Amino acid sequence: MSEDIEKKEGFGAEAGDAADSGAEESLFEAPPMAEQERMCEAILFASAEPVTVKELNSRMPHGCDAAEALVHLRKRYEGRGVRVVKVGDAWAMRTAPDLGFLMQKEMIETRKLSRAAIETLAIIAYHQPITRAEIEEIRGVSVSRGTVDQLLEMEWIRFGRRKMTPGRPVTFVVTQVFLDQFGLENTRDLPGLKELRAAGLLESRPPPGTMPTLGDGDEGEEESSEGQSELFED
Amino acid sequence: MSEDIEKKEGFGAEAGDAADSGAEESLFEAPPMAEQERMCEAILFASAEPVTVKELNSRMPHGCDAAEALVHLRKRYEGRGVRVVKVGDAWAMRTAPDLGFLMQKEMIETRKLSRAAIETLAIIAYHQPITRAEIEEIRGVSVSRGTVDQLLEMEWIRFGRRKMTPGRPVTFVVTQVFLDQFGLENTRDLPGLKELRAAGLLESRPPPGTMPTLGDGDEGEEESSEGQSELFED
Amino acid sequence: MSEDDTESFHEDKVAARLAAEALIVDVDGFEGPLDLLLTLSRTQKVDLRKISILHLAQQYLAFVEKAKQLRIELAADYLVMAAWLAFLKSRLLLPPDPSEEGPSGEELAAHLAFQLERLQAMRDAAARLMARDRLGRDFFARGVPEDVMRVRKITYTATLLDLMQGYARLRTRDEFRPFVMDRESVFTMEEALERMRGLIGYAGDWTDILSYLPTGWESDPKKRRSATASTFAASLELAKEGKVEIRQSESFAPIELRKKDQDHV
Repeated sequence: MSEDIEKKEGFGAEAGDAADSGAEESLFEAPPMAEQERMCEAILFASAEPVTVKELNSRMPHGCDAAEALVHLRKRYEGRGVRVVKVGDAWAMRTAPDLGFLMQKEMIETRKLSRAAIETLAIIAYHQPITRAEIEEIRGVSVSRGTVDQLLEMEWIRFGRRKMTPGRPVTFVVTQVFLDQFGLENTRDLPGLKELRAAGLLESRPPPGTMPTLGDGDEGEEESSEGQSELFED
Repeated sequence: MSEDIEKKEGFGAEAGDAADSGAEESLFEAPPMAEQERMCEAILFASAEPVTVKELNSRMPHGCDAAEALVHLRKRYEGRGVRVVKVGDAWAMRTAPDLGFLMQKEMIETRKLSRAAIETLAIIAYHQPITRAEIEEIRGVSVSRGTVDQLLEMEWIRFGRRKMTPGRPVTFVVTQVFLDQFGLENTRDLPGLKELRAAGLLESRPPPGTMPTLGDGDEGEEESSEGQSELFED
Repeated sequence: MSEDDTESFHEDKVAARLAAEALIVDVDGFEGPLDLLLTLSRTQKVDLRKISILHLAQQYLAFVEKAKQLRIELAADYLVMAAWLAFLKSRLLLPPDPSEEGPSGEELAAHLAFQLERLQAMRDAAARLMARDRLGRDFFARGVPEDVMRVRKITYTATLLDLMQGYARLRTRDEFRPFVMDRESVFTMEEALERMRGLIGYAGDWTDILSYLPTGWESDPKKRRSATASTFAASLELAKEGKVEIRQSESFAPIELRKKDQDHV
C-alpha cells in the first residue's frame, strides 16, 4: 500500500478537483500538443473499449487537453486503415469498415438475435427512454423477459430513469456498447431518425377509447396457450 | 435475419485461394501501395498476435506486397504514440515504450492521516530536529516504522543531521512540502501551547479515566492494533 | 394445406384466403396479432397509409375463422383482437350513432393504421440498424488491448488543526503514559528536597518530618508511602549537607528534624 503513494501527494489530490486552477498550471507546464496527441493515440490504441475524455485527461499529465488532442488525432487518422471514432462521450480506435473483408480471422461470432430482440432493441433505441409497457404497445405483444434480459446481458440496453407516471415504471435506454457495436456517435445518428420523427411515428399516441391493450400480459412468454377460446364469443 | 453479412466475402475468399496463381495477376490489379498500407495497418491493429509477412500477403488481395507496405507503415508511425515493431519474424503494433506510464489508471483515495502519524508529525514540527527516541519519549509509545516511513514517503518529513550524542542518532525535520501543505512559512509560525490553550484546543482534553486505553479507540481497530504492535515491538 | 379446396367466393377474397391459409400453418411464427395484421395488410399491396382497415378486419376475421376450422388453438391475444376487430367492423359499416359515446369507428381505424405503420417503421429501422457496419464484423477493436493497471493511489490528508490538536493532546495528557512508571503517586527525592529546602528555614524547633509531606499526599496510602520515603531520604541528604539535625527517640517513634543552628557547630 505504502508504495502506491506518489511523491506529490497534495498535488495528486488536487489535480482532480482543481483541474484548471491557474496556480498549478504555472507550476507544471502541459506537454506540447503534439505530445498530447501521441498520448491520446497510445491510450486509445491500447484500449479495446472507448475511453472518455475525462479518463484521458485523468491519465494524461496535468494540464493536458485531451479534447483538443483528439481533434488533431482524429484528423490524422482520416482515411487510414484505422480510424478514431466517437462513441457517445467516449473515443475509440476502430479499423475502417471497408477493410472488414480482411478480418475474417478476427470476426466475432455474434450471437444470433431473435426477431423479437432486434425489434425490441430498435424500439428502445428510437424511443428511449421507454417503458416495457410502451414497447409492448408498439409491438402489439408482450415482451418476454428473456428478450429484455438478453439485451441487458449484452449490455446493449440498460435501465434508465423511472418514469414520472403512476407506478413509476422503469425505462430502458441504449448504452455506449450499443453505439460502439453499430458505429454510432450517438443516438441522434440512428438511421432514419429524423424522417421517423417528422412522420410522427416516434410520438406516443394514446389509443382512442376502447382499443384492446395489446400485450399487457406483462410476464412470461407471449405464447401462454391456455385455451381461452371460451372467452371469445364471435 | 437482416444482419446477414459479408458483402465482400467472395472477394476475400478468392484472395486466399488464388494467392499465387499467375493467371489471375492480369485480371486483378493489386491495390495502390497506400491502400496496401491501410490494409496492413488494419490487420496489425486488430490482430491478437503478431502477423508474419506471409500471412499478411495471404490475407490481403492478390498482388499485394506486404513487406513493402510495412516499410511505409513503419515509417508513418515513427515518433508516434504507437509503433510498428518486429516480433520475431512477425509484425505487430505496440504503444510507444515511453508512454507506458499512461497505461495506468490511478484511483485516488483520500484518507485521513492516522492519529499516530499526526502526533508524530506534530512532535517533529514542534521539536525539530528530533530523534526517534525523543519522539517516543513525548508520545509515550514507541513510534512504528510504518508511521515514520509514511511521513517520509509523503515528503512531509525528512532526515536531518545526526545528533552529536552517543550512537549519533538520526533526527527528523519537516520539509518545505509540509510547510506548503499546512500553509506555514516556517515552523516558528506554529502556535505555541499558550496560543493553543487560548484557541481552546487544550480544552478538548477528555476527562481523565477515558484515556488510559492506547490509541483511544476512536479511529477504528487499525489504529489500536497498530498501537499494540508499537508497544511490543521495541 | 395450401392444396386445400378453394370454394369459389368473391374473386378478391380468394387470394386473401389463400394467404390466410398459408399464414395459419405458420401461426407460431407471428409476433402477436399486430404482426399478423401487418402481414395480412401486405396482401392489399398498397401503401400502409392507404390501407383499408375494414378490409383488413375482414381478412383477420377470416383468418381466425379458418384457424378455428383447422382446430388450431390461437392465443388469447389473437382472439381479443378478433373481437375488437369485429366491433370495429360493425362501427365502420353502420352509420354513426350520435347517442353513442366514445371514439368513432374512423378514429379507431386511424389509430390501428398508425400502429401498423409504426410497427412497420420500427421493423424497417431495425433492419437498417442491423445492416450497419458492426463492431467485430465490419470494423474491429484493438486485437490485443493492453491492460490498464489500476493503481490505487492513496493520499493522506491532515489539516493544521489536526496537527495542533494532536500536539495539544500529547502535551496535556499526563495520564497517557502506558509503559512509564506511574509517577502520579511518586514523590521524588528531588521534589522532596526542593520542598524541604524551602520550608526548613521556617521550622524553629524539632518537627516531625511527616509534617513536611506535601499537601494532598497524606491520605492516599500509595502517595503517602512515596512521599514519606522521599522526605526521609531528603532529610538524610540535608543532614549530610549539614543543614538539619535528625533525631528519633526510640524505634518506630516519629523522626524529628530541625534546622541546624549554625551557632551550635
